[in-house]
Amino acid sequence: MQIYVPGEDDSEETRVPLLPETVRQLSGLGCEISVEPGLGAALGVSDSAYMEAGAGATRPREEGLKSADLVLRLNKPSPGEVDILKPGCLHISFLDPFTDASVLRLLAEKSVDAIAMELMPRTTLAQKMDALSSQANLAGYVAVILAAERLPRLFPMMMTPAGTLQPARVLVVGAGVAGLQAIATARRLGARVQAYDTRPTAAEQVRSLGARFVEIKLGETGQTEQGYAKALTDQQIESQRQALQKHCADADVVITTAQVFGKKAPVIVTEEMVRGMKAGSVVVDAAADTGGNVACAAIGQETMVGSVRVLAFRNLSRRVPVHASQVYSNNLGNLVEHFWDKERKEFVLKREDEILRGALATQGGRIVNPLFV
Amino acid sequence: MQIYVPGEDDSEETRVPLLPETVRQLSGLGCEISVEPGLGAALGVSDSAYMEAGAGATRPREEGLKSADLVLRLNKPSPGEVDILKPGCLHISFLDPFTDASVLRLLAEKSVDAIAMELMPRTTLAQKMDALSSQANLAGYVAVILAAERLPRLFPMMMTPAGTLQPARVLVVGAGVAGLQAIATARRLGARVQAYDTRPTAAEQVRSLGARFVEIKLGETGQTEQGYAKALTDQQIESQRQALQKHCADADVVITTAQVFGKKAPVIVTEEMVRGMKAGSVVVDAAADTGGNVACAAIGQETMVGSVRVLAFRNLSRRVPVHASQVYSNNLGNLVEHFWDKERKEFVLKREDEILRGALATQGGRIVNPLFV
Amino acid sequence: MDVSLLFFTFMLAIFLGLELISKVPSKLHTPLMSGSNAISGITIVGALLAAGRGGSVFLTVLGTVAVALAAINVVGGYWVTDRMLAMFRYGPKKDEPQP
Amino acid sequence: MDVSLLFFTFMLAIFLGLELISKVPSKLHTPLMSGSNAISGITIVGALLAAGRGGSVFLTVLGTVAVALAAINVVGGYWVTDRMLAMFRYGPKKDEPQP
Amino acid sequence: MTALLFRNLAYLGAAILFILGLKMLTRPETARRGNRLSALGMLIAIVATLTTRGLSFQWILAGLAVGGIIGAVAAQAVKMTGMPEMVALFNGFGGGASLLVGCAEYLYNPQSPAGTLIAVAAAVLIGGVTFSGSLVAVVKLAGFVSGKPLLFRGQKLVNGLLLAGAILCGAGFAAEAGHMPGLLAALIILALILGIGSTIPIGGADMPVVIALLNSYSGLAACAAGFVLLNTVLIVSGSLVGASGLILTGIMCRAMNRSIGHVLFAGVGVAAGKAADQVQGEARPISPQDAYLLLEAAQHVAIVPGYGMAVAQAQHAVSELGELLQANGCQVSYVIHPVAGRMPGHMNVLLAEANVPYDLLAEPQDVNPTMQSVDVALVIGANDVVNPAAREDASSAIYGMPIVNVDQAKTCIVLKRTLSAGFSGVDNPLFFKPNTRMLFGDAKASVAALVAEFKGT
Amino acid sequence: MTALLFRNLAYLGAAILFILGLKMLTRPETARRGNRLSALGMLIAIVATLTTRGLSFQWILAGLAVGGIIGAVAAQAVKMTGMPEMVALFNGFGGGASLLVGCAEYLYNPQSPAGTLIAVAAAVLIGGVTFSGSLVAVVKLAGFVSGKPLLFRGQKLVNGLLLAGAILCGAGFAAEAGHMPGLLAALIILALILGIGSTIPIGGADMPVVIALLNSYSGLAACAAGFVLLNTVLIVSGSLVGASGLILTGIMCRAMNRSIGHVLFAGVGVAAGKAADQVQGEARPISPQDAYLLLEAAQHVAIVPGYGMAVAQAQHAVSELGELLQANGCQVSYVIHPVAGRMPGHMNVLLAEANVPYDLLAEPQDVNPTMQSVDVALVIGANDVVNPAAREDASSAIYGMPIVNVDQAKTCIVLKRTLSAGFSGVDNPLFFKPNTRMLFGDAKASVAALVAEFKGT
Ligand SMILES: NC(=O)c1ccc[n+]([C@@H]2O[C@H](COP(=O)([O-])OP(=O)(O)OC[C@H]3O[C@@H](n4cnc5c(N)ncnc54)[C@H](OP(=O)(O)O)[C@@H]3O)[C@@H](O)[C@H]2O)c1
Ligand SMILES: NC(=O)c1ccc[n+]([C@@H]2O[C@H](COP(=O)([O-])OP(=O)(O)OC[C@H]3O[C@@H](n4cnc5c(N)ncnc54)[C@H](OP(=O)(O)O)[C@@H]3O)[C@@H](O)[C@H]2O)c1
Ligand SMILES: NC(=O)c1ccc[n+]([C@@H]2O[C@H](COP(=O)([O-])OP(=O)(O)OC[C@H]3O[C@@H](n4cnc5c(N)ncnc54)[C@H](O)[C@@H]3O)[C@@H](O)[C@H]2O)c1
Ligand SMILES: NC(=O)c1ccc[n+]([C@@H]2O[C@H](COP(=O)([O-])OP(=O)(O)OC[C@H]3O[C@@H](n4cnc5c(N)ncnc54)[C@H](O)[C@@H]3O)[C@@H](O)[C@H]2O)c1
Repeated sequence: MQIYVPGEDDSEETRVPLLPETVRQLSGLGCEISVEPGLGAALGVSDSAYMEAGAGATRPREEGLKSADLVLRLNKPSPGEVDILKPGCLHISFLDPFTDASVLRLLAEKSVDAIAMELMPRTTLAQKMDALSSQANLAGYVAVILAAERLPRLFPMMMTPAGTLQPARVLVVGAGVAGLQAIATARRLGARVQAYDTRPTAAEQVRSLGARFVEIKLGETGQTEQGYAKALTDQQIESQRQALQKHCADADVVITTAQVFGKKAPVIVTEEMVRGMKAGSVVVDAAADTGGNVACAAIGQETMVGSVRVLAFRNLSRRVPVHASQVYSNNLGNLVEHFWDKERKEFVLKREDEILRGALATQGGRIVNPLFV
Repeated sequence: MQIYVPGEDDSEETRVPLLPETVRQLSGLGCEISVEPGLGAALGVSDSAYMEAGAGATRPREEGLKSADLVLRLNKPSPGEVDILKPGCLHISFLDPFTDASVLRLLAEKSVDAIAMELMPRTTLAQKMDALSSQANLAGYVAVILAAERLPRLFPMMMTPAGTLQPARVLVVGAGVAGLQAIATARRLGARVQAYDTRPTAAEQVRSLGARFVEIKLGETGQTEQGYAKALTDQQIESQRQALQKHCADADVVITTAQVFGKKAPVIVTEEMVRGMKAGSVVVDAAADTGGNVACAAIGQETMVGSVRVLAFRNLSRRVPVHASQVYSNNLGNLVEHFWDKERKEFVLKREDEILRGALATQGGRIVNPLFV
Repeated sequence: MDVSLLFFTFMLAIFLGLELISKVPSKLHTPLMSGSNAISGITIVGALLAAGRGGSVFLTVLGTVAVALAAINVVGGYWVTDRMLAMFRYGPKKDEPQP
Repeated sequence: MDVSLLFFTFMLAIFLGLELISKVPSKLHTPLMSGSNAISGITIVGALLAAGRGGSVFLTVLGTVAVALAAINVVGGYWVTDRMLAMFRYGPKKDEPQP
Repeated sequence: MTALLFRNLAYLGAAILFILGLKMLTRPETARRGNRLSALGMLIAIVATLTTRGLSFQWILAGLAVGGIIGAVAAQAVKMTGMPEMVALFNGFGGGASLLVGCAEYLYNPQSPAGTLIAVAAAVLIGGVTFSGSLVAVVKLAGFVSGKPLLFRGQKLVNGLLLAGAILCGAGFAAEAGHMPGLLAALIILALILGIGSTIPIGGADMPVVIALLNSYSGLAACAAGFVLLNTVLIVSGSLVGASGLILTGIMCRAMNRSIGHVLFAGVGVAAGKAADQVQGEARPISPQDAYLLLEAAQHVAIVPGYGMAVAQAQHAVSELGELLQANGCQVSYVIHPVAGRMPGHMNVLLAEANVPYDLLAEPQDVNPTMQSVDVALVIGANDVVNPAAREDASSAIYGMPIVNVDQAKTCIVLKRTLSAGFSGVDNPLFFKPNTRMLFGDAKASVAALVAEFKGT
Repeated sequence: MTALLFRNLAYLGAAILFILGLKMLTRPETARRGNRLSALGMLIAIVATLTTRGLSFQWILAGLAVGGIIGAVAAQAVKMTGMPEMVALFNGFGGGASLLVGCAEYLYNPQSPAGTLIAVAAAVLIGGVTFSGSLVAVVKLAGFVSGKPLLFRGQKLVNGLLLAGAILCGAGFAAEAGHMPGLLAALIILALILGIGSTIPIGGADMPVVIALLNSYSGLAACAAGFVLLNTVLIVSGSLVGASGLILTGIMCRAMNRSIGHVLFAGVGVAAGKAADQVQGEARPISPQDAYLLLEAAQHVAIVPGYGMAVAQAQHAVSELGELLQANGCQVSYVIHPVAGRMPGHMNVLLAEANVPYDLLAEPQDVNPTMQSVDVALVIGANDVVNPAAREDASSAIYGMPIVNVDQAKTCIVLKRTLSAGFSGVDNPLFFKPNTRMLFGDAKASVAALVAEFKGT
């Protein structure tokens, strides 16, 4: 089976989809791998490192895509790239289908079987290939570090000869994977951390990291079978905002990570709430990729709203590209290995498989994922 | 006694010398305090806050300086400002006498009694007024946060479904006040921390924070009575560099804080050592204020040396101005209170006092500090 | 034989007494003292014999006084201990262990 | 009187035995077993009387065998225990507490 | 024969109940049941005794009735605050009863063997001391006379002579085969005086310890009476109480930070302060066991960490100790002196790492005003920041620095390895204050030992 | 008279030395001295006995010499690996001696009262069981016969009948006032058979426990001999050994994760595995005390934390337990499963906070291959990540996920509150495996209890 790994065109993309270590893992399975020249350049990984690890050759993008049976990449392909793919080949990457489902149609038309990394189910078994989780985890850490660097005060408490420095108060909204890591990181730095989430099980998880959980009575909330949050009603969103208002005003740092699977992120922090914060406070909107939780945030940018600094960078994990690449590369490697048939030396798409049922977007010329049919 | 607090001209200065809280403390002692209008603007502290706290009036700089019996400020005065001071008044601020001792001469000529904050002795009793320590402490924290924000990987170790992320390795050179705080902060974030210092007592202090101490045999090193390090011989510096070379190469982050009281900071990290580090590593030279420990650092700037990022910002504590102002303000307040005669309601300059013997630069028209006579 | 046996018994009881008590929470100091004080009222056994055995009136009176004193010690001691202990709130009742 | 006193002694010794040992590090399990086994060789006292008291030759032989068996138990038991214990490295010698 | 057998079995049962009862009295959950078991044992013993052939009951019943009623009424009526006196009083009566039993036995059968006579003398001596000593304790505790120790020169000598005299009388009495009852009378008088003489010099504050000790004595008196009557249950129960009472006395002594020698041979109740001021220059070490007893009984503990805690990396152990103290119902605060450690916020980093909640942290100025109400100040590897020279000694290099006034707490326990000075090089008079105890050793090991004591309960 | 008194005092001294010796044997620092003290006590008792008037020495000395030399030579010659057999052998001889003493006393004085005869019967019965049982143990341990349990149907019944028969013989013997020596002979035979019958079904692995129990028996046999001779030192020492031996047996049992009932009444040495496979569906709880004993004896412990540790915030306690285990000479590793907890690196944050060094952390693939050599796998609030269904049950929702194979460790202790499933909702067969024990309760409380056990030593 010919595997090809193309690079990325986006100059802001610092991550590398596949690292030599995973090449070694996969060629151990019997894959023939070729990569685009300069694939690892952003991280200082040379082409020869890939060769040493077992890659067969470097190939320019066009040539590689045309001949590959299996394409592993990071972000979704351009329409032109889809066009040159070999029909019947398998394509694994983020596809961003909720923002723009057209790529699915193109892939289906081309009879390409495509796995969308963002559709990976949230089961225990699938966790090793769950790239959304592994990136969100890093994003949670990055969000706190960004805030710490910009806050005009310290995170930890210090009782010094020149007076007691009060610890920073951090409010984390949304305690999923990213939110929990943000809580953990802020706690490590010594901040007083509060967190809030709509899912009932989140409270225990927040406390398991030693932080306070903010209780807000909203009535029925709940979570899907996958563990994702359900979207709130407008009225619930409203009462949630009201309740969070005073917690925001107390906070030096607000980090929002609230997302709803397949939907635009809910707007939880209003401009009024931001303006009600102390001068110099920092708000990090870590849900910027799906539209952001902060009303006045400029997606992708750092802005001042009054005297409050609001960060809404996309793809926070790009700021720690070494580890972000490592985990994505491992996710891909684990995915291929999981479905690899050692006898036939090929990737087997079992339709009845629970994981594939979730993650497979197109197969045999049709869009098969029930969310997009 | 008339106290006057002028602001700063330097646009990079984010700190405020005196906060309303200290005004309250001092006016409780019976001082009459006036401040320059807009003194607290950088931190969003209004003039009226000073008035409420007990300041008598706001006065423009010239008027204020002319009439004050006691001037409290942050950085050294310009020659023009010295010129208009009232002869016989007391002036307390950083004076930076080691870089440029001419200001002492001017002050002496003007018969101004001046206390230089950087000359404050390192005794237990003086610690509450020791601004060098209180700023260095913040600088140590900031150095780590700056590095964390720029490092393309995480600080903590994480064993995740997508592989184990190795913790960052941090090397701290110079384990004084700033170095110790850097160690503590990096440890909090979960890094593997090593530290090195020439003073023999530093080893225990490093270990008391749970970090590893790097032992380098240099022969006689030692420290002054004040607890400051002695300068090394050229040969010692050379063997130190050699020994540190491999520790640097292993490190993801190097933070240098080595200073020698009254001298230019020693150059410990050579360009060769920097270039020997891994791509993406970060070096923070926290001794930039006294010349820097890193040979290839551009003082005041962030530069790339090969693929290594080198930061050599001055006055790191300015990046956390809220707390930096709080501690400096408290240092000033404690200093005035310590020498305040409650009966006579004035600041009494006892020459035989141990603290003043160290900190007093000029008195009665002469430079009195033995280091500058 | 008899007496040496008594000494054996004495020795064993002393050792047992020394082993029996090792760590006592401070709130139990007084009750324990009071409770064991009540036990030392066992001298009532001797007093009963002295009072009931006959002999001169003086002896009987002596014995009777001894009985009365010892009875005060025994009855009062147990009672007062019980009152003290009644005041404590216990922890979880359920895992009240058997001795 | 005699016999009831013996029962008293018995009871006290049993209680004392139960209290005496509470927590034993696992490496001492075997030595402790062996050492207390040697103590149970105290039956040699009875054996000595049986062997030395006279009576029929059979009785004396019986007694002598009993002495021999018990002596093996006693001598061997203490000796072997001592050998086991000699192998241990102790911690800090200095604070070797008195019993 | 069967009656005797039955009686002896009953005594055996009673003794077993006493043993179980005492054991159970040491645990809060079982204490009440234990006390009742032991009372049941007593009932069995009394009933068994009454089956003795040839007893006439009228006097016995009279005595039982009078004593029982008085005991019950007194026990029911006494206020909780009056408990200690009441216990002391009961105890005195027990001792008195043993004394009388000894006398009665001798008078009933003056031709007893020497062994019995020795036992009689012992019962009388110990019983007498218990009786009069307990009464003195009652009077002191009830406030009929001042609780202050009554001291006079040569007191110890006088007590020594009294004791020697009493022993001589007893020995003579036994040696003369009981032919000189006068010696017995003299013994009684000497015993009573000795009981008074050895109790009056002890201050009111130490009375609980004294009562515990007298309780142990009354056990021994009962045991002696047992040897007089050759009665096993008396011997067993008496010596049980005697031995366990001694242990209890030791435990209580240490929980009150007294040494038993001091309690008995000096007017320690108030003299501790005075005596100790003179021994300035001599630090008093304390064992972890004793320190535990102090902490266990404390209502309010202030923990003052310093650089030594950091060196020892004891923060986790300290945090655990704090939690255990809180679980024990004690109020705990961590007093962080601003210059503690070797960098600003040094203690904060460590305590945060050990998950000590921010709310428990206090600054010296918050705690100093109420330091007198702190039962134990636990100084963990701090030195300069608790050096009272900064307050008291104008010539000191650190004079004028605000410190944590741990010397004003009721007791101060200092954990460090030696008596050497801290960073500033200034010697610390705290270590020699009368209310200071030094817990020498590495701070982590010492705190771990305290934790172990707490958990071993 | 004075000789008697002297002898009795000597016996008293010997008993005291035995008590002190036993006490000291329980602490490593004092054990050797304790053993020697107790040997001194034995010497005193023997010498005192030899002062009995009218003893003729030639036979005694012959017996002493033969026995002493054999004992000494055997003790000196035995290899360390052969110690357990040797102890069992010595123990058997002690039991045999008691049996002989009982017989001899009866034969010497056949007209003894019933009580004495009962004692004779007891000495013979217990001594005989000890003797033959110990010999079986020796033979099994030395490998002369297979260490495997010899099992046959109705074994328990046979042993029960043997015991009943022996008791009947003994009772008859005493009831007939010793007129039927044949009953005594029968008793001896039955006792010997019973000793064999009750030991052969026990597997070699359980032999140490059996020896400890037989040791307790031989104490009781000596005690019975004491009642025969009305000799106090025998009674006291014998019952001391009997009682403390029982406690020791219990301790050893629990340290080997056996119940005493199982040891005695089933061929547990091997049958544990078999028996338990059948009881699938029944989890076996364990107390912190017993869990402590397992950990205390372990050479290698793997700690597997999960989300429950985080919920309980037990990380500091866990870290402390790890340190205590290491201090006890045990190798400790923390096995972090990548999906443990609720976020990537969840366990890392907590363990870093608790200062667990990074070097001690291991990934499952590092530890799994050598899991068989792990004595105890301590699963702290983990569930899905140790679920063997992922390996064994192809129909499970987590089939195929690599797990930490704690079920392959020698013993696995799981700390959680209930038997309920983890995040994935998949039931966990681990809880029902024969080598798994459930330590129910909040993880923090459970670990704290283990720590307390360790520190309470
Ligand atoms: N906070 C800051 O920024 C800073 C910076 C530099 C200097 N300082 C100075 O440092 C001092 C701080 O006061 P402090 O009370 O915290 O410390 P300290 O006065 O230096 O005393 C620390 C004590 O801890 C004991 N110790 C050391 N290791 C120990 C161990 N393993 N176990 C138990 N005890 C141990 C030492 O006594 P033994 O040797 O007898 O055990 C020592 O006396 C002040 O003088 C302050 O001015 C502070
Ligand atoms: N790592 C991640 O990023 C991540 C994210 C989301 C989900 N997950 C999933 O979470 C699971 C993690 O596995 P796991 O083994 O760590 O946890 P788990 O399977 O969820 O089991 C945790 C166990 O801890 C016990 N527990 C809870 N509170 C406790 C307390 N206070 N004291 C003692 N025990 C307590 C619970 O049993 P009792 O109720 O009986 O006490 C529960 O069975 C996996 O299924 C994984 O897929 C992981
Ligand atoms: N089984 C596994 O192995 C596995 C792996 C990863 C995640 N998960 C689970 O998946 C779930 C989702 O995790 P995620 O981080 O990917 O979620 P996400 O990124 O979709 O959302 C982040 C968080 O925002 C919260 N949120 C949504 N709307 C909100 C609102 N209005 N206000 C406040 N908070 C709001 C959600 O509850 C969620 O916790 C979690 O339960 C997580 O534990 C499971
Ligand atoms: N008494 C007090 O209360 C008090 C207060 C503050 C500081 N101090 C003490 O003062 C001393 C100096 O502290 P500081 O932070 O102000 O020092 P600093 O800023 O002058 O120097 C920083 C560190 O660099 C180290 N250094 C110098 N040359 C070096 C070299 N060639 N290689 C490696 N390291 C080198 C020094 O030893 C020092 O630790 C410390 O001992 C500190 O504990 C005491």
